Amino acid sequence: MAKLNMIQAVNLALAEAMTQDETVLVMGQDVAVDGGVFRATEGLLDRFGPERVIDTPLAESGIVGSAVGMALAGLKPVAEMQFSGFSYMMMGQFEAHVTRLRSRTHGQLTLPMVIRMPYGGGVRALEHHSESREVLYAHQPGARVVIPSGPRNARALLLAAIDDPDPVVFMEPKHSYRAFREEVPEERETLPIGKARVVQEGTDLTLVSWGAMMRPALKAAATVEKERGASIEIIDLLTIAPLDHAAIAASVSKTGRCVVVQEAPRSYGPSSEITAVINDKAFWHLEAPVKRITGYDVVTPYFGREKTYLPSAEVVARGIVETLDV
Amino acid sequence: MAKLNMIQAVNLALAEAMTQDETVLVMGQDVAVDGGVFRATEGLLDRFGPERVIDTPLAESGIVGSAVGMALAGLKPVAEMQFSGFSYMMMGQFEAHVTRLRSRTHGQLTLPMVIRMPYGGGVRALEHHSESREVLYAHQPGARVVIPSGPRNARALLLAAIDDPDPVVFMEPKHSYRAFREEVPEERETLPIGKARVVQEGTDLTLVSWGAMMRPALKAAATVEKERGASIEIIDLLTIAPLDHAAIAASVSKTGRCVVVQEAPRSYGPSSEITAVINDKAFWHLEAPVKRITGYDVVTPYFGREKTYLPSAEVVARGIVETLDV
Amino acid sequence: MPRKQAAKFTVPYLQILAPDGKVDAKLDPKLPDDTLLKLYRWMRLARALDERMLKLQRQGRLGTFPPCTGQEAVSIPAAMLMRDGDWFVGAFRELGGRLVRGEPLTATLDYYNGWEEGNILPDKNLRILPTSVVIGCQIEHAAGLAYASRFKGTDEVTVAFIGDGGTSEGGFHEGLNMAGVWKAPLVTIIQNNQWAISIPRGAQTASETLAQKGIAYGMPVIQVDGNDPLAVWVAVAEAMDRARKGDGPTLIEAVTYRLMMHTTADDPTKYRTEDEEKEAWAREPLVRTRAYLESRDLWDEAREKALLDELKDQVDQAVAEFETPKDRAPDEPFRHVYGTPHPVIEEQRREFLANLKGGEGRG
Amino acid sequence: MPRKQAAKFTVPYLQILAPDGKVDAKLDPKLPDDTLLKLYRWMRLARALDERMLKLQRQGRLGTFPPCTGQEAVSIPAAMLMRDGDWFVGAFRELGGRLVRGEPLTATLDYYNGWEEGNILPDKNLRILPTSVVIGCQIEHAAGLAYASRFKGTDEVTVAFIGDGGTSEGGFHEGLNMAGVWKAPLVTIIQNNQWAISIPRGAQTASETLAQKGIAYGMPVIQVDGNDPLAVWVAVAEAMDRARKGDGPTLIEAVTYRLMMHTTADDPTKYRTEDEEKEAWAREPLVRTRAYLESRDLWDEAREKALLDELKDQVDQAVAEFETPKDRAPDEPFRHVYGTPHPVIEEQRREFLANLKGGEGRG
Ligand SMILES: Cc1ncc(C[n+]2csc(CCOP(=O)(O)OP(=O)(O)O)c2C)c(N)n1
Ligand SMILES: Cc1ncc(C[n+]2csc(CCOP(=O)(O)OP(=O)(O)O)c2C)c(N)n1
Ligand SMILES: [Mg+2]
Ligand SMILES: [Mg+2]
Repeated sequence: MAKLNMIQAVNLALAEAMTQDETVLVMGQDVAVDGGVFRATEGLLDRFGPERVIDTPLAESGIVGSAVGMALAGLKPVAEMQFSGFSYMMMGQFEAHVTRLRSRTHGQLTLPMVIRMPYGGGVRALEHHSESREVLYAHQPGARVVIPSGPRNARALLLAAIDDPDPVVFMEPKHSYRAFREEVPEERETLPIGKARVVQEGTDLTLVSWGAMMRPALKAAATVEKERGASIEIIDLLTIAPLDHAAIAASVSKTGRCVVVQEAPRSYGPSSEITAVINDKAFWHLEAPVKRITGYDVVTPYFGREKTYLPSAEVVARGIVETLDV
Repeated sequence: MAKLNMIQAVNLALAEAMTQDETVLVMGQDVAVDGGVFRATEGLLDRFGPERVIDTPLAESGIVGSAVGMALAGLKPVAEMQFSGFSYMMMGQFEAHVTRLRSRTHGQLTLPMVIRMPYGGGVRALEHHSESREVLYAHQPGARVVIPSGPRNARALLLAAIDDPDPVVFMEPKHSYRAFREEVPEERETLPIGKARVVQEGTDLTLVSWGAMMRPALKAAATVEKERGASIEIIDLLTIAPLDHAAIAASVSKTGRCVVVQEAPRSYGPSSEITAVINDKAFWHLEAPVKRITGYDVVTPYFGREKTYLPSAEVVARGIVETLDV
Repeated sequence: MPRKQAAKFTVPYLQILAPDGKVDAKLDPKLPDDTLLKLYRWMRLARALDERMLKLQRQGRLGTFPPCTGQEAVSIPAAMLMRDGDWFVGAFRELGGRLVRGEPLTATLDYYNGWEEGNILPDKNLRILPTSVVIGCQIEHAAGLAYASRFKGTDEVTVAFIGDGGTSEGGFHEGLNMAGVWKAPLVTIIQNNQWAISIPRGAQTASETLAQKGIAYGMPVIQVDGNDPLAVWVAVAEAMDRARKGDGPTLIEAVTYRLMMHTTADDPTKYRTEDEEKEAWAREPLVRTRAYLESRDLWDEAREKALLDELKDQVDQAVAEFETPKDRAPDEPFRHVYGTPHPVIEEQRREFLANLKGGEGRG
Repeated sequence: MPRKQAAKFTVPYLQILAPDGKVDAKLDPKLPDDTLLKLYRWMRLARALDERMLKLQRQGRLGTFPPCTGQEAVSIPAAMLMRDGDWFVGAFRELGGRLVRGEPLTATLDYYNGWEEGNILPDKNLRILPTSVVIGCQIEHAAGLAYASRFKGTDEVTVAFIGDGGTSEGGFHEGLNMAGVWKAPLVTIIQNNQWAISIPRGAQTASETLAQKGIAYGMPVIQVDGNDPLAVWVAVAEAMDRARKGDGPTLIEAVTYRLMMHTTADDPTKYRTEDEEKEAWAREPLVRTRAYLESRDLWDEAREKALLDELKDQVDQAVAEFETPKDRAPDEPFRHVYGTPHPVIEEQRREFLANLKGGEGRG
C-alpha cells in the first residue's frame, strides 16, 4: 500500500492499464515528453514509447475525433483535454459521434475510449481553467460521466473507465489533485461505474456531492454532527451520468432531508437533476425542500474573487442546519 | 394584420429589424441567395444587399466567432446555425467568448448578437436534425436562451432578442415552422425576454412547457379539462435562461400540482431545473410530485422511430390525470 | 526588393480521359479490360440506384437523401483500389464507393428511410464507416483510423471523403494536420462538386484550388478531373502506394459537379442557372467512360441495354426487399445507449413501452 | 508522366537585421531615428516589465503568467504601425504590442493577478481585445472585426496574433478562410516561437513553414525573421497597406523563440536543452537592435543606462500602484452577467452577500 495523491493515483491507473492491455494509448497536448501539465502522465513515455503516449498538436476536436477513429480500429485511447475549459472545442465530435456510434449501428461499432479532463476551481489559475460544466456532458445520452473525489476512487474508477465498453468522460477535480493523500491498494481495484457510494450512513439528513466539493461537504457534516449531534448520511455520486437514482432515493426516503453541494452554476446544474430525482422517487418522504448549495449563475470569476464564489464548508454547514431546522 | 406561420414571422422580424437598424446583419450558411434552408431569410438579400445578408463558408465556429468580432465593432449580427445539431461546433466560442465578454470587461465590451437555430424533432429529417439540447446553452451564464412557441411570439421575441444588449440564443422549434398560422399584428410588437407567459389561468394544476411541446401540452390540457372538468393553468416559458422563477412559483403555489413537458432527454433537462425551482419556491404548496414528461435518455432515434420517442398529447394527458389523481 | 524563398510548391493537375472520351495515350494507365468493365458497371449501378431513390422519395416512399449523380467517377475508382482491411470513410455523397465496398443497396435505402438498421453492415470487417452527417468530423476519425493502422504495423490505408464546403470546417484542418504529423496512411479526397447547398465554390474559400489546402499540412497534393475515372484511378493509386509504403498522407481534389439538387429538400433553381447545369452534364463521367470503352471495343449498345436491364432488376429486388415490412422493435434505442444495462435506462424503457401500449401517442 | 500545373506558390523569406546587428543595406527600410529610438524603448520596456513580473510571480505577488521575453520584435513593430481605429487582437504573448497600443502596465499586472479589472482599458476606443486564453478563437473574432471595418467603409485594419501551436486549431482555419473570402483587412501574425508548451514546432505540423498555411486561404504569405524588428516592420507595413487598400488579408510567420518557460507554472528543462536555449539567446532581438542603433550612432552605453533607469522607475511605479489596496466589490460578477437586471441573478446576489457576511467561507 502506498499513500498517493490524486494525480499519482491517476498516473498509477494509466500505467496499470497500459501494462495490462497493449491497445491502451494515452494522447493529448504535452502528455508525453512533459508528462502532462499536472504530471498525470509522467513517466509513461519512457515506459510505453511514443506510439502509445502521443503528444498531439493543439487541437481538441482533432484529439477526440482521432481517438474515435482509433477506438473504431480496436484501440483504447485515453485522450486528455488539458483543461475542461478547452474541451468545448470538441463538443461537435462528442455530440455527433462519441455519444452515438453504438446507437447509430445498434452496437456493431463501439467506442471504448476515455476522455480525461481536469476541471473546477480553487487553484488560482488563469481564466477558463476553473469551470465546472459537467452537465454539458452529462445531459448527452450515450457517454458516461465519472468524477472521482479522492486518490483511491480515482484510480479504481479510471481503471473501470478504461475497461468500460463505452466512452467515459472522466472529470478530475484539479483542486483535489494534490490536496491530500490516501492509501491506494497495491492490487488492482476497480469501482463500478454508475454507482454512488454511501460514504457514511446517517438518519437525519442526506448530503450529496461529488468531486472537489466532497471536501467541504465532509467538513460541514462533521461540524454539524459535532455541534448538533445530527446523524448525516453522505453520498459521493462518483458517476453523474447515468445517475444512481436508487442510492439517492433510498437515502432520502430514510432521512427525509437532503442537501446537495455543487460547484457548477446553479441553474440547469446537477443538483437540479438530483432534486428532480428525489421529487420523483422520494417525494412523500421529504420533510423539507431539497437544499441546493451551488456556484452562482455568474461567469466564473477570475481567481481574485474565486474564493468567495466557491461553496465553502461554512455555507454548506449553514445549509445543513437550515434544512434540519425546517 | 396578417396570418403568418412561424417561418414567415421570423422572416418578418428579421426584415423589420434590418429596416429599423442599419447595423443589423444576417449571416450563415445559405441565408442569402437561397433564403435559408427553411426560407427564414427569404428576400432579405434583395432588400438589404450582400454586405448585410452574408452567405458564409461552412464553419459554425467561424460564423459565431466572426459574429463576435462584428458585435465588438458595433454591428448587430444575427447568425444562423443551419440546424442546432451543427451548433455544437461553436461551443468553444460560445463558452469562451459569447457568454463572457461583458463579464470579462465589466461591461466595457458587450455583444449585442443573436444566434438563431432551428431545433427539435418531428420533421422526418436526417440524423442530427432532430435534437433538443437547449440545456447546453441554458446552463451557461452570460447568454439568454429564448424559445418561441408560435408565429406571433416568435416575431415579438426575435425583435426583442435583436434589441437586447446581450447575446441571445434563439431556438426555433422547427416542427412549428409551418404547423399553424396566427394573426401577427402589423405594428411592431415585442415581448420581454426573461418572462414566461400564462397562456391560460387555472386552479387545479400547472402545465409548463415551451417550444414545439406547447402544442401537445395544450391539446392534452383541453382533453383533460373536457373529460374531467379540471382547471389547468398553462405556462409557456418563452425564455428558458434565465428562467422566470416568479411565474412558475406563483402558479404552482396556487395549484399545488405541476406537469412539465419537454422534448429533450430527461436527465439534466430543463424540466429538472423547473422541478428544482418549484422545490425551492413552492415546496410547501405541493400536493403531488412534479411530473416530468420528456424525451428519454437515449440517443435521438432516426425518424423511423421518432414518433414513438416524442412526447404526445396522449401521454401528457395521462400524466396530467395521474398528477391530478395523487 | 530582392527576397529569399523559404519554400515553393506546385499543384499538379491530371486529366486522362477528356469529356469526349479521348484518352491521353501518354497518361493512360491502361487498366485491364475486366477492371474497366467493372468500373463502368459500378458507375451505372450507382446511377441507377440514385435515380430510383429520387423517384421513391418523390413518391413518399423514402426520406430526404442527397443524390450522387455525376460524382460516380470519384468514389468508385477509389473504392475499387481499396483492399480488405482498408477503411472507407465517407461524407454523404459516396453512394458508388459504398456499394463497391460492399454496402447492400437495402442498407442505403433503410438509412435514408429513417432506420439505424441501414448502418449495420453484413460484416463489420467491411470497414465502411456510417455516413458522417456532421461535416468535417470524418476527417478526424480518418486520421485516427490511419494512425491505428500504422500503430498495428499493417499496410492498411484509410480513404476519406469530404465536400468542397467541408474544407471550410475546423475538423478538416485538425484531422489533416494530425495525419501530416503522424505520417498516417490516409488518402483524403475532396469531392469538389462546385456547390455546398447554395454556396458556390468561389464563395467557400479564396484559394485558387482546393488541393493546395494540403500544402498547409506538408502533404503531397494533386488536383484531378473528378469526372475522369482514369485520372482519379491514377491519383488514388499513387497516393495509396505512398500511404502503404509509410510515406504519409495525400490530399486529392477531384473536380466534379453535383448535377442534381443538394438533397431532395433543396431547390437549385434558386441559386444556379440551367445553362450551368447543362454545361456540367456535358462533362459528366458516364458518357465519357462509355465512349472510352467503345474505343477499346469493350462496349456497344447491346451490352449497354443488357447492363441497364440487369441493374434495373437488381435495384427492383433491393427496393422490394426494402419495402417488405420488418418487425423492428420500437425500443431498440434503449438497448444501445450503453453496452451494459443501467437501471435508469431500463426504467425509462419500461415507461416507454407502457406509453406505447397506453395509446397511439408513442406508438 | 508529364502533368499540367494547376497552381504554384512561393513563400518569401525576409531578414534585414542579422543577429550580429549587420543590416542588409538593400532591404533596410531606413526608418527615421526617432522611430528607431521608440522601437528600442518599447522593446526594453516590455523586457523590463516581463522580468519584473517573473520576480513578482516567484515572490507570490502575482499569479501565473506567460513571459514574452525574446518575442519583443514581433508585436511591437506591428503595434507601432497601427493607427487609431485599428484593432489589436492578441493571443497571450504580445505584452509589448499591448503596451504600445496603450494598455497600462497596471492593467497587465491586474489581469495576471486574477482581476477582470485588468481587462478594462482607460478608453474603450483603444481597441485592444482582452487576451483570448482559448487558443484559436481570436482569429475568428479578427475576421469579424475586419469585416466590420470594410462594411463601414473605413480603412481600419485588424492585426491578429497566434502562436505556432495555435495554427493547429480549427479556429485558425475557419477565421482565416473567412477573412480570405471576405477580402477582409486583416493582418495575421504567427509568432512561431518554436514551442507550444512542450510540443516543438516540428511535432505541431508537418508543413515546412507556417507561413504556407495561408496558401490554403488564397492569401499572400511571408516568413520573416521574428527577432528582426526591421523585417517585421517591412512585412507588416506591406500587409497593412494591402489591407487598407482593400486588397485583403495577409499571413505573416515571424520566426522567433520563447526564451523563458511557457508560463511560470512550466518547467522547460523537462523538454528542451540548455544548449538550444543558449543558441536562441544569441539570436534574441534586443542585442541586435541595439547594435544597429549604435551603428547608426544613435546609442551608446550611457544612453542605455539612462533608459534602463528610467524604465525601472516606470515599472516600479506601476507595481506600486498595482499593489496599492483597492476596494473591489466582491459581488462584481453579479453585475455583469447581463446588461439588464434579472430577478434570478439579483436573488443570488443577495444570497452571495449574505453568505459573505455569514462567515469567512465566501469572504
Ligand atoms: C457541421 C455541419 N454544418 C452544416 C451542415 C448542413 N449541411 C449539410 S450538407 C451541406 C453542404 C455541404 O457541402 P459540401 O461539403 O460541398 O458537400 P456536398 O453537399 O456538395 O456533397 C451543409 C451546409 C452539416 N451537415 N454539418
Ligand atoms: C484551445 C486551447 N487548448 C489548450 C490550451 C492550453 N494551452 C495554453 S498555451 C498552449 C500552447 C500554446 O502554444 P502556441 O500557440 O505556440 O503559443 P505560445 O505559448 O508558444 O505563445 C496550450 C496548449 C488553450 N489555452 N486553449
Ligand atoms: Mg460540394
Ligand atoms: Mg509557440
